[in-house]
Amino acid sequence: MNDRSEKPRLTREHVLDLLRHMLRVRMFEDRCAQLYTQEKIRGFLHLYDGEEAVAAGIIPVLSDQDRVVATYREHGHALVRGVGMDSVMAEMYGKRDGCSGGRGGSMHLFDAETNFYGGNAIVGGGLPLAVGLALADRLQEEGRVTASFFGEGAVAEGEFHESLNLAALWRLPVLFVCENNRYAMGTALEISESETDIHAKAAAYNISSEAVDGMDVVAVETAAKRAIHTVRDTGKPYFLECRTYRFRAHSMFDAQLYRDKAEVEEWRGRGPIVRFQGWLLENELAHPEDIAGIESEIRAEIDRVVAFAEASEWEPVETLTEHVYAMEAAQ
Amino acid sequence: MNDRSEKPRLTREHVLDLLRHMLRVRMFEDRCAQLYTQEKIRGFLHLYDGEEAVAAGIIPVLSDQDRVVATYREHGHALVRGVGMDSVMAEMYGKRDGCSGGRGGSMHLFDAETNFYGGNAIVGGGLPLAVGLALADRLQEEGRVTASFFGEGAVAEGEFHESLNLAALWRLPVLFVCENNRYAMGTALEISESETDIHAKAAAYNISSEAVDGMDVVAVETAAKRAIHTVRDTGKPYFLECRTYRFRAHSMFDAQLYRDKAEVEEWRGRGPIVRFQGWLLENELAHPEDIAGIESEIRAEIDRVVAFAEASEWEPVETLTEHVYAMEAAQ
Amino acid sequence: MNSKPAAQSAAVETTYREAVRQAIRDAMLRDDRVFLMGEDVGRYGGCYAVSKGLFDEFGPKRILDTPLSESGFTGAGIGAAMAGMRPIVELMTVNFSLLALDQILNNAATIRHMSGGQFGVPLVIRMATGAGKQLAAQHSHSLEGWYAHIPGIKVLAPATIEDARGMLWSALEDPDPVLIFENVMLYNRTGRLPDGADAVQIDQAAVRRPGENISLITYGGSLWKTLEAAETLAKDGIDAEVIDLRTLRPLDEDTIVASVSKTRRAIIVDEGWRSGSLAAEVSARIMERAFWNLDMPVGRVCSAEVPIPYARHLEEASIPQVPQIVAAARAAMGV
Amino acid sequence: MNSKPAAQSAAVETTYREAVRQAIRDAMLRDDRVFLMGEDVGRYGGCYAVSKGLFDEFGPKRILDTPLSESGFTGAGIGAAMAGMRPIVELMTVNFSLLALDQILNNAATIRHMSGGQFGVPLVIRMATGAGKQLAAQHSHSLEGWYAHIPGIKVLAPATIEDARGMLWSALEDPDPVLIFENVMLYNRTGRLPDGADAVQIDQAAVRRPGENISLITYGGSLWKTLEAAETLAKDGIDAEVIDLRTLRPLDEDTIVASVSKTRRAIIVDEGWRSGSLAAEVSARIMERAFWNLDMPVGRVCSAEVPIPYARHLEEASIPQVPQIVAAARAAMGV
Ligand SMILES: Cc1ncc(C[n+]2csc(CCOP(=O)(O)OP(=O)(O)O)c2C)c(N)n1
Ligand SMILES: Cc1ncc(C[n+]2csc(CCOP(=O)(O)OP(=O)(O)O)c2C)c(N)n1
Ligand SMILES: [Mg+2]
Ligand SMILES: [Mg+2]
Repeated sequence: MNDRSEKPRLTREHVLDLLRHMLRVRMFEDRCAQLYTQEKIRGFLHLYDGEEAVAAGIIPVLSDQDRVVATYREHGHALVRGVGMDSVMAEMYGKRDGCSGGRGGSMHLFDAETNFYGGNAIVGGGLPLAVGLALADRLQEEGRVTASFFGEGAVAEGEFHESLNLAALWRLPVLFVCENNRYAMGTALEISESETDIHAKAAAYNISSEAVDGMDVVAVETAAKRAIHTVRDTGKPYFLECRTYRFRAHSMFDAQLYRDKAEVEEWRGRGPIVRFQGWLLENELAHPEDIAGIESEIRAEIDRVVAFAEASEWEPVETLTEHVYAMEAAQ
Repeated sequence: MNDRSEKPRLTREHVLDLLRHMLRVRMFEDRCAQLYTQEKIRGFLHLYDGEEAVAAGIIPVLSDQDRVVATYREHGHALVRGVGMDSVMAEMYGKRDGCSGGRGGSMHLFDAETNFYGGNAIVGGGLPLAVGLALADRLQEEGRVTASFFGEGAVAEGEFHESLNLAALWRLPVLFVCENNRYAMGTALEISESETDIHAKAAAYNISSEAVDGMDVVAVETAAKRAIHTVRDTGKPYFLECRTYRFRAHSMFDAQLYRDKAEVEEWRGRGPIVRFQGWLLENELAHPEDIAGIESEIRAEIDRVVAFAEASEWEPVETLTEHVYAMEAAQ
Repeated sequence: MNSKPAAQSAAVETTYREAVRQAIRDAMLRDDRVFLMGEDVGRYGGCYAVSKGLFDEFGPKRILDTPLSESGFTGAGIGAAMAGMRPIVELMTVNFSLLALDQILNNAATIRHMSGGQFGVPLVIRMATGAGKQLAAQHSHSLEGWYAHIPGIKVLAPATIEDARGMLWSALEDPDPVLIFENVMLYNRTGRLPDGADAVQIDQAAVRRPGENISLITYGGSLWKTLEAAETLAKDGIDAEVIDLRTLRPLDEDTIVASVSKTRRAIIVDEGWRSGSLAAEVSARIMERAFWNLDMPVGRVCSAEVPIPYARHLEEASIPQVPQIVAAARAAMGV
Repeated sequence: MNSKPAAQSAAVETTYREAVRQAIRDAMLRDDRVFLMGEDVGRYGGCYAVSKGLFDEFGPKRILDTPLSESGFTGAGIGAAMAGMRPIVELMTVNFSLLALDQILNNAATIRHMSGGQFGVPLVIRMATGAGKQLAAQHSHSLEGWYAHIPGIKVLAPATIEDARGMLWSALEDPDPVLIFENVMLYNRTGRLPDGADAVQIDQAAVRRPGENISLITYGGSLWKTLEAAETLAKDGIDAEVIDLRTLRPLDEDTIVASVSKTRRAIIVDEGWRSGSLAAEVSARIMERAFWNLDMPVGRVCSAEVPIPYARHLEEASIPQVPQIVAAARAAMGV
């Protein structure tokens, strides 16, 4: 079912799919930000604003059997992967119909059906898991690929190092995707890495790697195809660095003292949606009405899922200690 | 006081010093192995047999003010650094005159006077300490160098990765010395690293590096001079990989199922002492009497320190909880 | 120690967060061996905004933004302390501190002993702890009780603004590693701090509310809930004594035993999970030293044994709250 | 549970080490989802020689020698368990397990809850614990009590050869992470194992010696010292009941309470450091459930609060020994 060709298939249908993925994430999160100020959503909320091309370019290239491990900044990944927007929104509300039953929240979206392994909020903590998922696949001789997403800040963690070595040493089918948005909270890349060319570090583990413009969804998709095919064909890991930028604050508590407004504006100009949309219009791959149509579909979907989340019930407080141990073993 | 020239100073005096260092370590440890079978020394005992050229080639190039951080395989480092052989032996006995008061044992030799910061038995655990010592030196604008010794097995630990990045990022005067003896306990390098060219990994941190024949004390010394001068001049870290081999078991509990006797014998033939000694004799830089003289001096020293350790007292059991907190704060 | 409310005259209204900041600032000014290091402590201003402004004042040499390398920079703090500095290492939360626990236990707590007393580690590690902000199961735990198990370190839990202001300097003067746990729900707490507030002792618990009928023993974020519970109990004619442990290691057993011996009843309130909690240790100590004075078994109000969930109502139900404390105290009074 | 000595007839003399090996081997034969991973478990044969021979029998796909990456391979074990395997992760000692604690607490113990029950982690982690081999302050601690604090995992401490043989399979059948602590001093212990010995229950404590006068509650390496102490006490006419906790989380409170309610006195013997020990939890539970049945305060015999020193006499003095147990029991009997 996978398209094994690495050339961009720029049919009208396909480009509109890419655009739809990105817009869906963007518009969903814009609404989340509003809901946050209304205190419907609480805790930490990390938006993907500016980085949508990464998830949209990579995740659809995976097959259904493949696995995804993400971070606390994972709404985009979940939506593109096919986790229902209703259950994601209900999760943000902390409701029982949420994809993690309201126990996870924004940082811990999980979905067994789509092989979405979370939502990990320990920086670097998802990488060993990804290695383990791929190890199981190798041992069980399953042809699956595990895609592990993480920020460039995670590169400094020991778990990054251990995981890359294990994956390469044991020839495990892991696609490591570094979402290099240049900041880890308020810490710029130069302040966290002595060698700022992240993808080059893969050489220390004998892992093939490449860096791609993470603001260009077509470029990301092309690289993702190459990467995923390589992983599937060789069974070995691959490292893909996507150079991107986060337009908004790290989370909703961030005064952004660490960067200039001008820098943000400059990057916004190169935004993955604005740029792709402009290019589509220019090349007449899409018409303004197409885009307006997609947007209004998404708006309707978002209204629906907000209503769904509002209507969903709270998990009864009596269930507090459920899911600590498996039911079967519960006393 | 440091000799800043990088050319080997192969005066007779100097080469005999190098030989003396190596022989002193070798003969001391041979005696320790005997004492272990006599149950005078207990716990784990990790011998440096085969690797003496590394400590002997590097440590004398450091100045008195410089700092040394070592592992559980650190008798050689302690002796070459100038920790009294008597207090090292007493420590192995667990006596109060031991360099750690009998509380540390073979794996935890410490000596404030010679800036010898242990004896760390968590693989990789000494590297962050070394970074911190060097950080203090940078902040206090002291021109000291911290030499951090560790095995190639430690390279797989997250702490290795974090430490190298921190040292390079903050431009800290650390000399990282990887004693690559090809095995971590029974795990051969190929089984623990996806990229087995260890020194090349330093590039991932923007650290200058080099690999040297760790069985050749003159080569090690030459490289050490270059490395230490670089660290002192630039204030930046340097990575030196010494390729060496451990002739004996990992510790006294190791049946060595993981390697061939022939492999060990082959390496023994290239042993740092036998080779250097042969070369000295051949080139008439030393005469058999010189060597015999050194050996008998060392033998006498060892006999003395064994007697010292035997005579030393046990720390009274009432002092058990001393040195948990500083005296001043003790209740 | 009996702590009276600060004299109202020469006092300024401030927050707990501000008190911690002033404590850091003051320490930096007093002793140039002191520096602060941690993730986002500088340019960002601290993940809980504790160090805001300090980077501008002291610059990058004394306010060190670190990469995400908890083990590495905590170990670096240990090394720097051994070489004469007085580092303050900030770990964002106690959940992340697990990544540094090897360094804390196997090095910081151990090196003095292993070296026969030759090397000490005068290091301070601060971190946030506790639930209440809906941060879910990887950001909300209270593991200070674990740290209180480790010989070689001291563990502090400032609950008041005075202690937030005053404990840091005492910790920095200590020749051994001191860990300071700041409950996340306290940062916004306001109160009056006496002008010229300075270091406070870190050896003794404090009686925050004297009482005759029952001892409520707690620390950190639970102190305020416990004081509130005591007021509720007072309306029922139950006069509770509230003890703030302040220092979790070493425990001030004498203050605990004196209180319980007087009131003959005790409840311990602790945001840690119940099994293996610090509350268990306090209960065991009372068992050992005040058993004959007890009229009722000592009770515990702790967190439910569940990774803290996100949803507000579940999170609230998972940690100690005023009604539970009141109910436990009433039960112990037999009412 | 009352455990009688194994029938002597169809029994083989074996060691604790061999029993663990047979348990692993048997599990590998029964279920091909089971594999063993850890440092030097393969070619070296295991740092305590537990897995000797298994590499030759099962090959490198099922006996995985890992690099020195405790966090990485423990996390990999978690991931593999989530994807359908049944990994046995070996960590050489509990001191090194701190490097993997983030993965154990923040992932293994938490994922089921955070995911609303969608994903489970059927993982077994084995590690050595305890002092007695003069391995000093970075290899000798007993931190199983810490692990017993974590909701979401189970913690076992096999003290007998039967349990060493039988607990592993039960642990592997459990849908949640199970940690097994093997005291280093037990590996060479010999005893008779009934032929065809198989899985044992992991829910209940065992009365290893029934008695009337005092309950001695312990687990792991201390069991044998405690049984020895009980024999000494018997000579004085003190009939001690010895309880082996076996499972440290969840605690089998009922067995403890039943015993203490009968004997009215208890001493807990635990090789962990005293403050914050598992012994404290047991004492607190007795306080809560059996206070009115106690004739004497519950006592504890734990390790001294000191990083374990190298010298033999100091090491011996730092952990529980028979004379201390005897003395504590005598004191509790008022003799
Ligand atoms: C181990 C750990 N340390 C610190 C944090 C706090 N924290 C959460 S996100 C973050 C920044 C991570 O940056 P990066 O990896 O670049 O990802 P990004 O947020 O930019 O997507 C930090 C420091 C954490 N969650 N886990
Ligand atoms: C964190 C940790 N894991 C495991 C061990 C057990 N161990 C002690 S030495 C050793 C091998 C280390 O190999 P290497 O770093 O190459 O040093 P070498 O012994 O060869 O000098 C191991 C696995 C340990 N001490 N610390
Ligand atoms: Mg980033
Ligand atoms: Mg080695």
